[in-house]
Amino acid sequence: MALEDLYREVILDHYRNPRNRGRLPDPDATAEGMNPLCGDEIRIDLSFEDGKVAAVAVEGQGCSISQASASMMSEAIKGKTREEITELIARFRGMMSLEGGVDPGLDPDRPGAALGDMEALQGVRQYPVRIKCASLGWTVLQDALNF
Amino acid sequence: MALEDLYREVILDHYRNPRNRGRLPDPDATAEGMNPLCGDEIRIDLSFEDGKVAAVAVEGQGCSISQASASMMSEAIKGKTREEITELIARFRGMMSLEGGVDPGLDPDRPGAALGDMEALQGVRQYPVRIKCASLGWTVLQDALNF
Amino acid sequence: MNGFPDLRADFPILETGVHFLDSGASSQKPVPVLEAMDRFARTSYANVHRGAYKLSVAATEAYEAARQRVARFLNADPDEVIFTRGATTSLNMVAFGWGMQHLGPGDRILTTVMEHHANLVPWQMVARRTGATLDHVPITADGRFDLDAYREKLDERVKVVAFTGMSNALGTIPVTPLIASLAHEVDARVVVDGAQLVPHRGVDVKTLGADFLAFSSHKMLGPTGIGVLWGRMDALEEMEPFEGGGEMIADVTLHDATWAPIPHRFEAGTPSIIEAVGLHAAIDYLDSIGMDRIFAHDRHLTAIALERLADVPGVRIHGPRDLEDRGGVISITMDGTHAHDLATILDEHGVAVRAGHHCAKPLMRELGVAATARVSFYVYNTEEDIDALVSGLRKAGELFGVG
Amino acid sequence: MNGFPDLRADFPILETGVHFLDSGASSQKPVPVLEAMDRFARTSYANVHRGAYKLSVAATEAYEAARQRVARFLNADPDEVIFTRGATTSLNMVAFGWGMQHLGPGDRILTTVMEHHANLVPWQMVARRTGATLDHVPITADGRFDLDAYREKLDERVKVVAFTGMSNALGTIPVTPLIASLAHEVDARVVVDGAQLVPHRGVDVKTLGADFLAFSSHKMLGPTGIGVLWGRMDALEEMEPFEGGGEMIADVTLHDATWAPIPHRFEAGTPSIIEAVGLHAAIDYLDSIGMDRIFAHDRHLTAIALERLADVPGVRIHGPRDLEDRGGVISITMDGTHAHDLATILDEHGVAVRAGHHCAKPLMRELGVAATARVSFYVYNTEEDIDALVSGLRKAGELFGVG
Ligand SMILES: Cc1ncc(COP(=O)(O)O)c(C=O)c1O
Ligand SMILES: Cc1ncc(COP(=O)(O)O)c(C=O)c1O
Repeated sequence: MALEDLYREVILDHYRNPRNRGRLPDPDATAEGMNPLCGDEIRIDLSFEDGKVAAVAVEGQGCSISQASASMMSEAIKGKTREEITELIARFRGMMSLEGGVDPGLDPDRPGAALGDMEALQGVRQYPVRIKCASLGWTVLQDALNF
Repeated sequence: MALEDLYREVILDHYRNPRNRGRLPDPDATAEGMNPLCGDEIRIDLSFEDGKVAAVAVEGQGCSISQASASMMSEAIKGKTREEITELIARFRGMMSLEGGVDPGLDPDRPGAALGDMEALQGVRQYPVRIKCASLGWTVLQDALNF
Repeated sequence: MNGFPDLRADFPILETGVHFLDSGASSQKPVPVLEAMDRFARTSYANVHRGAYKLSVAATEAYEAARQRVARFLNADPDEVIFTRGATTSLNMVAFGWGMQHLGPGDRILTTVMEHHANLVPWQMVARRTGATLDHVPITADGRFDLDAYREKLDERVKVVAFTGMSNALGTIPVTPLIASLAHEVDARVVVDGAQLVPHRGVDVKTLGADFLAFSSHKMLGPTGIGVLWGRMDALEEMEPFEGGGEMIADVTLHDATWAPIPHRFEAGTPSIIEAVGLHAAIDYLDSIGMDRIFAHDRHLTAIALERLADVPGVRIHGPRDLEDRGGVISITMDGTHAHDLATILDEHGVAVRAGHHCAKPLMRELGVAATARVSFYVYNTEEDIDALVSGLRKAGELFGVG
Repeated sequence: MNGFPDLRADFPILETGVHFLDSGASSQKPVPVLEAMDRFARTSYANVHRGAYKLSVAATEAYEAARQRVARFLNADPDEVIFTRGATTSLNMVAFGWGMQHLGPGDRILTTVMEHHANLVPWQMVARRTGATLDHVPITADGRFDLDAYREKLDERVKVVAFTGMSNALGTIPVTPLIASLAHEVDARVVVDGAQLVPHRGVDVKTLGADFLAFSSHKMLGPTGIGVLWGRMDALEEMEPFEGGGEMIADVTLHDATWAPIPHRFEAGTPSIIEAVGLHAAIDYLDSIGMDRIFAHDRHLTAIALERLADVPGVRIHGPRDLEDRGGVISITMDGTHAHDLATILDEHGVAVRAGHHCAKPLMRELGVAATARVSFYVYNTEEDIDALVSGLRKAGELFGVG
């Protein structure tokens, strides 16, 4: 059933135990954003070393999808360069905009590849209103990169 | 046909040759009014002697019905007391509010009786929007009496 | 009693099997309402007040008949009924049209912490422009209008008291006549946001105590695009037009204009003509059921729902848990489960509820929640809708490991 | 060519035999528009933007699809399309929302003597409140926008130029791109009242030159209760919300609020949802005919009418007598016969025309008349309507002994 597809165990796990929770004392970049329609909020602090993400902290409140997505994202970007993160954002957006939720299989170039846990968010595509929830953290991340 | 019923010769005559046109130099009572929906205007000056209308003057502009009705009214009230005019106003209103335009015949107590020429305005009843035109002068007359 | 099962056939949307529990946001529309509008548009449509030809006369009569019908529904004078675009516009008309004229530095506007943004944001805007201050009556622990705090806050500087006739988030129904009479003792004007009250309980403006009352057609089985501002004539006379344009003037020169008599003064431009015909039909429909029966029906379902919801593990009810002075609106949260997740899960079970702040963000802060899921009843709901709701909530609890 | 006879069956009201020549006041609505609204209300209705359930998602999509359809019709960006209650509200939103922010003593507002009250009275109100002065571009002897006088009146103190895209009383179509570019040279904002222009000629906002454009659905085959304000994004960003309430906020606290992004910032409260679906269908209908063909059709009928009216004893035509830069609106008077009498007599002949000041009282004074009878054409009109008009006028002339 579709609901189990949306609320996969890994998502519920990230929702209940969000990773990298909190604030950084002296971040190199920070951004926050909210979805005015539902009130979900995310704030991200980043610090870089040698051009790579050395630390990330996330705060926020909202539904399981928005909070789990941000938590997974915080895991995925650790140790990545700005370029790699930009690439990741594009992959994530690609995954979310795929029509119909067709699983693109094992092609390593498929949009969802290399997103790790986050591929669990594919189920969101069947719930168009919730795509904004899944994307919130990523939009804020983009803002932080432009900081 | 209904149109000839509305635009009786006597109405057209009063429209083309309005009676008692103009202003009084020093009226005892005066009032003006307009129909905001169509812009028709009427102003009435009255002077009394021995409690009776000694002179009346009407100014205004608008459609044949509003102007003819005011002209006929100015004829009808000459020499009348306030009480008689109040009675006349009631008769006129009664005539206008009669449903369906049924001619009440020769009953001397019928609402239209004693209205003289003005009985020609009975045709207006078939044109509900035009009743306001026919009534404008009478509404202003009522205001003048309350002056 | 299980509602009005005979009526359900009048709402084709229910044939999809949806358990529609979001009438607080907007109600469905019965076929007689849709047919009245369609028939009017096919046979008698023209602009109103403007033409001397028969079609326009017929349209004007239909429009004015709708005004009379609203007046009869409210026990008001037809001249006191102003057609607007909706409750939001009605409230803005009062806030700006009355407030900008009668408020200044030192004056106070009193509203409550549980207002819909429509009865809060306009007053914030007017306070800022006039220099008046805005203050808020708190709610009690069980989500009711706090009368004691109100009495304390009320003084001679309060010029307007604006509050909801029934909270769209909690279901609370403040005692308007009492609140109004206290306000009138200090000569304040009373503005009641009737967006929820009027559709669900009906009102008699002769006993309500309000000076102004705002509501929307779309929440009372009528079409979108139209609402009402009722005002007592002496209150309306204190109001400046909110919009300028056609139909609302007596005369216009290049530099000046004078206003038409009330109510036309406040209806600039072509009104929502077809929608007025629809609202007329909606009120006929409501009255054919009877507002008392509608309120009793809402109450009956609310009683059952309150009882059954209390049994669902993790569910918390915000607002009154008893039936005193409340309507058929219930806000809930579930521990460890966000309201949007609840709404999605319920939707998968065919249950439509609203999740979010319900345009009452200050109230959400007051309650200490970011969002609630809101259940609201209307004439077409039945106990089966509650069954579906409860089983959906249990499923959500399982999924999120609650309880 | 005699119009689009195939379309007439889509307008049931025409079956009564009425010669409907008052589309300038409001147009009739074709069956596809009525059916689109009815179907939507029966199958997909819910409030928009608020729900996480499928019905609400479907309704939101339908509402936003209507916005996109309007944008495509205007060659605009969807975010620049604001749904309002009608042209009057759109113009008030600009006058108050933009004017109160950007006008002050010493500033000038330039409009024309031929404006509809909707584009005049709001500016009078704003001038009074801000201390700005209001001035009016005159018309030429044949009823056109007087470009020479305009150039003379235009100076650096002019902050806004507001004029009609097509006169509802004379049919005149000012050359908007030229007028706009002159206004932009002095950095004035350009507000075009498109209530008549958009339904009859269509516009491309990329070349029109306007900063704001207002129009109503009900004059373009759509329902009442909805209209549009289009604005260039940089112009919209200069505007304050005209109404406060739900849906238009980003965040609200007890004392403060921040605004949602444009266009939602300007759409407080529940919008005209069913009506948006109707407007969408109306634009589909117009585009399926083609705006060029519609304008050519109006023009064709106007040419015939101008010629035949000139032959009727006593008839005088106000406004341009040729086809240059004019639409299908003709104002007439008949010597010795008041316009209301004309309208009544025509009505008896089955011809619906409007008589009065057409919400343009200053223009009537300019023309030296109290009222005119106005003939206006749209897609469903044919030469037979003109036949009936002319024979009705001749009958009126006989009755009143004209000529
Ligand atoms: C030129 C013009 N402007 C504005 C309006 C006002 O439009 P509405 O009454 O639909 O608000 C009209 C229609 O009456 C018009 O013809
Ligand atoms: C209590 C209350 N006030 C005002 C409103 C605003 O009504 P509308 O959106 O129809 O203008 C609503 C509905 O959302 C409401 O529930």
